[in-house]
Amino acid sequence: MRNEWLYIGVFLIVAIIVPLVPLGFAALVAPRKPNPTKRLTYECGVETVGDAWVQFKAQYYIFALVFLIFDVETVFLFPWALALNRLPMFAVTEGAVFLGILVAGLVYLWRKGLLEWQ
Amino acid sequence: MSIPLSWYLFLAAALFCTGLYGALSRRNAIAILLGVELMLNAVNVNLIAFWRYLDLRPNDPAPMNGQAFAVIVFAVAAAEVAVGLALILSVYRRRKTVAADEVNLLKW
Amino acid sequence: MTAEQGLFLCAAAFTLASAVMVVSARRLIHAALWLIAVLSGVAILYALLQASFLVVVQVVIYIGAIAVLFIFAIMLTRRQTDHDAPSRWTRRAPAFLISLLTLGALSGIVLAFPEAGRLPPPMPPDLDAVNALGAALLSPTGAAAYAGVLFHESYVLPFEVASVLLLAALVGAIYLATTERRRRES
Amino acid sequence: MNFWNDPLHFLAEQLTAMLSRWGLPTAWITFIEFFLGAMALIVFAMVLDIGLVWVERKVVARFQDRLGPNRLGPFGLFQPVADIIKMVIKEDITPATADKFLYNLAPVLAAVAVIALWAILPLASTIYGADLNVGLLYVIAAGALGTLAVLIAGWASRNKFALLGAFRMVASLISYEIPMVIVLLVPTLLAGTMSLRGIAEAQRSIWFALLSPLACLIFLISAIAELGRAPFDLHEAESEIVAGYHIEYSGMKFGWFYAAELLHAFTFGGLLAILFFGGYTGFFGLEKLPAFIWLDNPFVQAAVFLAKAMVGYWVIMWVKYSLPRVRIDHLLAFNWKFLTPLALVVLVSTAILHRALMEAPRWQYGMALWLANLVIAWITIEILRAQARRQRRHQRAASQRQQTAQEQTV
Amino acid sequence: MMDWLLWILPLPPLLAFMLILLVTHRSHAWSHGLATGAAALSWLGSMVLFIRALMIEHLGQHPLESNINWLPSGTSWLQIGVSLDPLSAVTLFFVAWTVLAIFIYSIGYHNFGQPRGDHDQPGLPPHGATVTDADGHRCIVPSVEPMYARFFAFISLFAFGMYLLVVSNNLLTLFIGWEIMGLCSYLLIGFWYGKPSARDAAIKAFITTRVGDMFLLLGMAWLYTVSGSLSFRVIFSAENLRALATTVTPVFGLSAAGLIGLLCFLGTAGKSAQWPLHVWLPDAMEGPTPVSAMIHAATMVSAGVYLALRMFPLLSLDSRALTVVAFVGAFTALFAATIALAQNDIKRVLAYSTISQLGYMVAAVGIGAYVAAAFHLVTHAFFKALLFLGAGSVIHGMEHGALHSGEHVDVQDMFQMGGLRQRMPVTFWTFLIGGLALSGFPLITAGFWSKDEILAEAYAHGHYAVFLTLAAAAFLTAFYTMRQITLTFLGQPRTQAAAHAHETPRTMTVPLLTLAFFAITAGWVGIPEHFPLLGGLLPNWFHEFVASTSSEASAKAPFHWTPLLISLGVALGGLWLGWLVYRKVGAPAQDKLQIPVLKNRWYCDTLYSILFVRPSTWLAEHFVSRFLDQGILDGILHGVARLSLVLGHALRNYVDAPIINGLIGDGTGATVKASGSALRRMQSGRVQSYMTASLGMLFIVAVLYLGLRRLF
Repeated sequence: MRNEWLYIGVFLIVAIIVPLVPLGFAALVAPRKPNPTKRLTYECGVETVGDAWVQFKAQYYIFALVFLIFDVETVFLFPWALALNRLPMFAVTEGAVFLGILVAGLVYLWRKGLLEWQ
Repeated sequence: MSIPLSWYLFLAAALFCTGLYGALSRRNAIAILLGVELMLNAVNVNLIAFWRYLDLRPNDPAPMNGQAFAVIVFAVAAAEVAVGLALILSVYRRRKTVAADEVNLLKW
Repeated sequence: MTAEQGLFLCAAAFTLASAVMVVSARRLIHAALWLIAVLSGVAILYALLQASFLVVVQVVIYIGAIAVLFIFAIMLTRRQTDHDAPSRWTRRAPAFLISLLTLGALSGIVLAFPEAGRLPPPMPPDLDAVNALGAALLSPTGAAAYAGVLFHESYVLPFEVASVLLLAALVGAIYLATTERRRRES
Repeated sequence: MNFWNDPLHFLAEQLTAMLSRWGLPTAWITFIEFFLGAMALIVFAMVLDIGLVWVERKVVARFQDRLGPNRLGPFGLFQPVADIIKMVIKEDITPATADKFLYNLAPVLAAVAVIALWAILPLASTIYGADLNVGLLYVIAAGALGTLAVLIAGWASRNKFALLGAFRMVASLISYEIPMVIVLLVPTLLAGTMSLRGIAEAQRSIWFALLSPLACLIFLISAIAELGRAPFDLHEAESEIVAGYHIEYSGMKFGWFYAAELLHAFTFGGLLAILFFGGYTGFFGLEKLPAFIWLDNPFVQAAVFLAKAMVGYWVIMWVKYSLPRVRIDHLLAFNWKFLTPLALVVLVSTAILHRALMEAPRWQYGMALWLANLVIAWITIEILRAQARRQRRHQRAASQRQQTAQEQTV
Repeated sequence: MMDWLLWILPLPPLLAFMLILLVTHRSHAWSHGLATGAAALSWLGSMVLFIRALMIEHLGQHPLESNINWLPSGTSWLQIGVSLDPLSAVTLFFVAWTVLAIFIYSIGYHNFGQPRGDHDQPGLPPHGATVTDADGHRCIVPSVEPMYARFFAFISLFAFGMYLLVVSNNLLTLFIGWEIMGLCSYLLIGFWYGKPSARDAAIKAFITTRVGDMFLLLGMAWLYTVSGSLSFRVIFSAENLRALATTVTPVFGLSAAGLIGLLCFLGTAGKSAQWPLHVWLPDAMEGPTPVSAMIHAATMVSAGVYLALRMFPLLSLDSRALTVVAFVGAFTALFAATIALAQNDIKRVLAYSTISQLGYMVAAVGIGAYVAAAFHLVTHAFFKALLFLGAGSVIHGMEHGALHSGEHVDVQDMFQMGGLRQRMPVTFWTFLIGGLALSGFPLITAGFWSKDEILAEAYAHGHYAVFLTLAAAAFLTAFYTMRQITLTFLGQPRTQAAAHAHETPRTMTVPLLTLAFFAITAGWVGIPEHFPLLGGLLPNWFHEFVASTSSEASAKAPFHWTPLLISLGVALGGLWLGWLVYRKVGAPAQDKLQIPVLKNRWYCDTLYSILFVRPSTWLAEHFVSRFLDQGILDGILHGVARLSLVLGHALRNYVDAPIINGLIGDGTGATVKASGSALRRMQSGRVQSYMTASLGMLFIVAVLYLGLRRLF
C-alpha cells in the first residue's frame, strides 16, 4: 500500500509539472503588450461597476451545508458497504437506520422548502 | 519503517498549538474556527499515529480503534463547522460584524 | 536519514508552515486556502501512516466539503472578513504565551511517554483496513467472530450517534442560516 | 512473464535490473520507475486529449449537421494541433485586479484534478498506475479538487460573472456529488471492494449495469453534472454570465480548462465502463476457453476498455448536444428531490438483497437485484406521472378560472 | 413468560406517545383512545405480574430478574435489565391503578366531545364556547382543550418513564425513566405555556429537580467507580456493601455508603420535593389538574421515595446518614403542613399536604421503618390522587358554574366555593373519603393504618423527636384537611358560580369512585397483628411481603397504646377543630389565620437580606472597584456571579416562596438580581478571553499541584 501512495504522490507531481510546460512555453512565445484597458475585468464591454467580490446569497451556503453533512454520512457508509459481506443482517439494518436518519434530514429540508431555489 | 512515534506526536503538538494560537488571537470569528480546525486535525494525526504504532499488532485481526475514533472526529468536526459557521452567519446578519470581540453575547 | 524520514520531514515542514500561514494570513480567503494546504499535508502524513481510507476521507470531507464551506462563508460575510485587522497585542501576547506553554506541556508529555521512541510494527499482510473499520463500526456484538475474524471492539453506538449528531447539526445549522423571513415563509 | 501478457511489470523488471547493474540505490530506482510510469500514463492521456479535441469538434459538427474540421490533414485530423498552437501563441491577459497567484494556480489545479484520475484507472488487468484499495473514494477526492479549482478560478479573476459562474458551478457540483457518492456505494457493495481493478474483475461474469441499471443511470446523470456539461452547464451560460468562471482566462490557461473538460468527460466515460460495464473485461467468461485465451491479453483488454470509454464519452456528448440547458432551480430540485432519494432507495434495496441472497445461486441473486431495480423504476415513474397529472389538473383549473373571469368581464 | 412481560411492560405508553405525535395528533378520539388503551395494556400486565409475584415464594430473596447487553461501546457494554421484587410489585400495583384512572379522568377533564372554543388558542386553558341549543337561545359551555392530543402524548410518555423506573433493576435505566419523568413534568407543568406563571413554574420545577438529579448522578458515578456496576443486585451484594461501609470518605468522615446514600437522597429530595428542594411543587399546580394528580401526587413524587427505599440498604449502613434523612423528612412534614394552613387555593393546599406526606415517608425511611414507608407510599398514592382528582372535579364544576353565571371568580379559591355538597354529591363523598384518609381518620381509612404504623415505629424505635414532629404534623394535616372540606363543600354557596356548579361527567366520577375504594381498602392489608379487636382479622400481609425485599428492613414494632392514642387524638382533634373554625365563613370571605403568617414572612425577609444579600453586594462592589482585570479574573468572577445568582434564587425561593405562595418579584429577588448584575458588569463575555483565562488557570493549577507534589 505504501508504494501505491508513493506512486500517486509522484504521479501528482508529474501531473502538476505537465500542465506547467505548455504554460511556460506560452509565456515565452506569447506576445505581451498589456495596457490598462485590456487589463480591465471583462463585463461585456460595459464599464465595471463596484467590486467584483460582492456578497452572495445565503442559499449557496445552505447547499454547501447540506452537502457537507450528506458527504460525511455517505463516507461513513463506505466501510459499511465493504464490511457487509462479513457481518450479519443486523449490520444492514444498522446501515438502514443510519440512512433513515439521513433521509429524515432530507425530509426536513424538503418540508422547510429549503430545496427550492429562489 | 524508520520514523519513531515521537516525531508524529511532536508534529501534532506543534500543529495543535499553532491552531490554539490562532483560535485565541484572531479577531475574526471565522479565523477562530480555522484555528479550531487545525487543532482537530492535530488530534486526528495523533489518533492515527497511535493506531499505526500501538494499536496494530502483527498476527492480530486489525484493531481499528484509532481509525474509528478518527472517523468519529471527522463527523464531529463537520458538525462543529456547520453549526459554527451558521452561528457566525446569523450573528453577522443581525450585527453586521464577525469580529469576535464585538460579539460579546455571552455577557448577556 | 532514510528516504521515508526525508518524506516525513518535508510533509511536516510543509504542514507546519502552512499552519503558521493560516493563523497569520491577513486576507481570510488566503487563510482558508492555506488551511487547505495544511489539510493536504495532513493527508500526506496519513499516507505515510498507511491509513489509505483516512487519506481519501481527509481530502473528500475536509478539502472537498469543509474548506468549501469555509470559503462560502467567507464570501458571504465578505464586507467584514476581507481583511482581519491585527488584534491588539494585549490579546496576542497571552495567546502566544498560552500556546507556548501548551506546546511545552505536550512535548513534556511526549518525552515522558515510554512508547515514544517506538518504531511501527509491520502491517498485517492481508489487512483490508476499510473492511476491518467497517466491521469495527458495525459488528453488533463486540467480541464475536465473523468469517473467522475476531473483532475486539465495536463502535455501533458511536456510529449511530454520529448520524444523529450530524442530523442535529444539519437542522440546527439550517435553522441558524436561514433568515426569519424564509422561516416564516416555510 | 513476458512483454505481451504483463508489459508494465516486464519493463519495470528490465529497468530495475539495468539500473541496479549501474548501482543505483533501490529508493532511486523505485522513484525513477514511478516517474517513468506516471509520465507514460500522463503523456498517453494528453495525446488522447488532443485526439478528443478533434472528436469533439467533429461530432459537434455532425450533430449540428455541419462538416466540422476537414481542411487540415485527412478529416481535419491536424485541427487540434492548430488549436494548440493558437492557444500557445495567444496573448495571455491577466486582469489588473486579479489575485495573481491563485489566478495562475486555478487552471493547473483543474488539469491536475482530471489527470489525477488516470493514476488509478486500470486500462487492463495488468496495465494500471496504482491499484488503490480506496479507489472509488479517490475518484471523489479528485472531484473535490476540481471543485476547488473552479472556486479559486472564479474568485481569483475578480469578476462578477466569474464568481457567479463559480458559485453556480460549485453549487451544482456539490449537489450532484451526493447522489454520485451514494450510487458509487452500489458497485462497492456488489464487488465487495473499492479498488477499480477489483470492481472490474468482479464483473467478469455479469456487468453491474445489468444488476443495477438504475444505479448506472443515476451515475451517468450525476457524472454529466459533475462534468458541468450541457444540460447542466449553467456555470458558463453564455447568455447570462458570458463564460462562467473562466471568463477572464485566455490563451493556454483557458486551453487547460478546455482540455481538462474534454479529458474529464472521457475519463468519466471510462469510469462508467469500469464501474458498470466490466471495464477491460467483457467477454463474459469467453476468455476462459482455451481457444479464446488471447482475449485476456492486456492489449486486447486495453482496446476493449478504451472502446467502452469512448462509447460512454459518446453518450455524454450526445446528451450534451441534444438537450437544452436547464434552469438552476430545476437543476437543484431535480437533484435533491429526485436523484438523491432515488439513489438512497436503490442503495438500501441493493444492500438488503445483496446481503440476503449472498449464498443463493448467482442467477437468483442477479434476477432479484434486476427485478428490484425494475420495480423501483416502475414505482418512481408512477409517482412522477401522478404528480404530473396533479400539476396538469391545477393548470387546467387555473386557466378555466381565468376564462370564466374574462367571460364575466366581457 | 414473566421476563418477557416485564420487558414489554413499559412499552405500550411509549408506542402510544409516538403514534399520537406522529400519526393521530389531529383526531381527539384516536389520541385518547391510544393513550388509554396503552395505559390499560400496561395496567393489565402489571396486574398479571402482581398476582404472579404474590404466588412466588421468597420473592424477596430471589426476585425475577433478566439482563441483556444493550449497546457495545469500544470494548465495554451498557447493560440493562428488569426485575420484579415485592417493592416494585406493590409500586407497580398502585402506579397501574392511578395511571389508568387518571388517563380516563383526563378525557372528561379536557372536555372531550365539547365544541371548540370561540377564542381558544393553544397554550391557554379553554375559555368556553358559545352554542345555540335546541330551543335557539345561546349559552356558554366548556370548550375542548386546544392541545388535547398533545396532552395525551405527554402523559403517555410520562407513564412510560414511570413504568421503566419501576421495573428497572439498575440505576442506569432507573435514571433514564427518572429523567424522562422530569422532562414530562416540565412539559406538562408548562402545558398552558400561554400563562407566564405556568412557564415560570415549569422552568422552576425543571431547574430545581435538576439540582437534585445532579447529586443523584454524582452518587451513581461514585457508586459505579466503587462497585463497577449499577445493577442493584451487584450494588447491594453483601461484600460490596461491606466494602462501602468500611471505606471512609473525606466528607464529614461519612462512610462511602452513607455519602453515596445521601447524594442519592438529594435526588430524592429534588424529585419528591423535600426541604430544601421542595419549592417547585406548589408552583407545579399551574399544570392541568390530572397532571398535578398523577405527576405531583401519585407517581413521580413517589418515585423519589421509591428511590430512597431502593437505596435503603445503602443508607442503613450509616446511622448519621439515616438521621439526616429522618430529620429532613420530619421537618418537611411539619414545615409544609404549617404552610398548607394558609392556602386558599384548593390545589395548593393539596400540594403542600403532598410535600408533608412525602416528608412522612422520608422520615419513615430515616428511622428505618422501611415497610411503613412503603405502606404509606401506596396508600398515599391512592388517596392523594383521589383528592387531586376530586379537586379537579370541583374546579371543573366551578368553571361550569362560572361559565353559566358569567361572573369572574377564581375557581380554585376555596373561599369562593362552599355548599358544593348538594351540587356535586359524588365528588363530595369521594373527596370526603380521601380527606379522611389523608387526615388518618381511625380504623376505616387507609391513611390511618399507614400513618399510624409510621408513628408507632418512630415511637417504638425511640425517635421521640421525630415522633412528636410527625404527630404535630398529623394534627395540622387533619386541621387543614377539614378546613378544606368545610370551605369547599359544607355551608352555603358563597358565589353564583358555586351555586350553579355542576356534577362532572362519568369519565371523571368513575375514576374517583375507584380510587375511593382503594383509599379505604388499601389500608386493610397492613393491619398490625396486635392491634386491639381488628388485630387478627386480616393477616398483616403487606409487612410480610415487602419486608422480604430488603434484609435490612426492621422487624415489626411491638404494639404500644401511646402512639395509637396520640394519633387518634390528633386526627380527630384536628378534624373537629378545622370544622369548628371554618364552619361559619361568611360570604365576604376572610381567613383568620393569614395575618401572623404574613408578619412572619416579612420578618424572614429582612433577616434573610441581612444574612445574604448585603454581603454579596459589598463583595461585588469591592471586586468591581479593585481587581477589575478582565483578561484573567473575569472567568472566575463570572462563576461567582452565576453562583450568587443561583444561590440567591434558591435561598429566596426557600425562605419566602412558600409563605407568599410563590409570589414572584419581591424585594429580595430584586436585590439579588441587582447584586448579580453588579457582578456581571465585570465580565466581558468574550469567548477567547475566557478560553485564555481558563487555560491560564489550568496551567497555574497544574504548576501548583505539581509543585506541592514535589514538596510533600
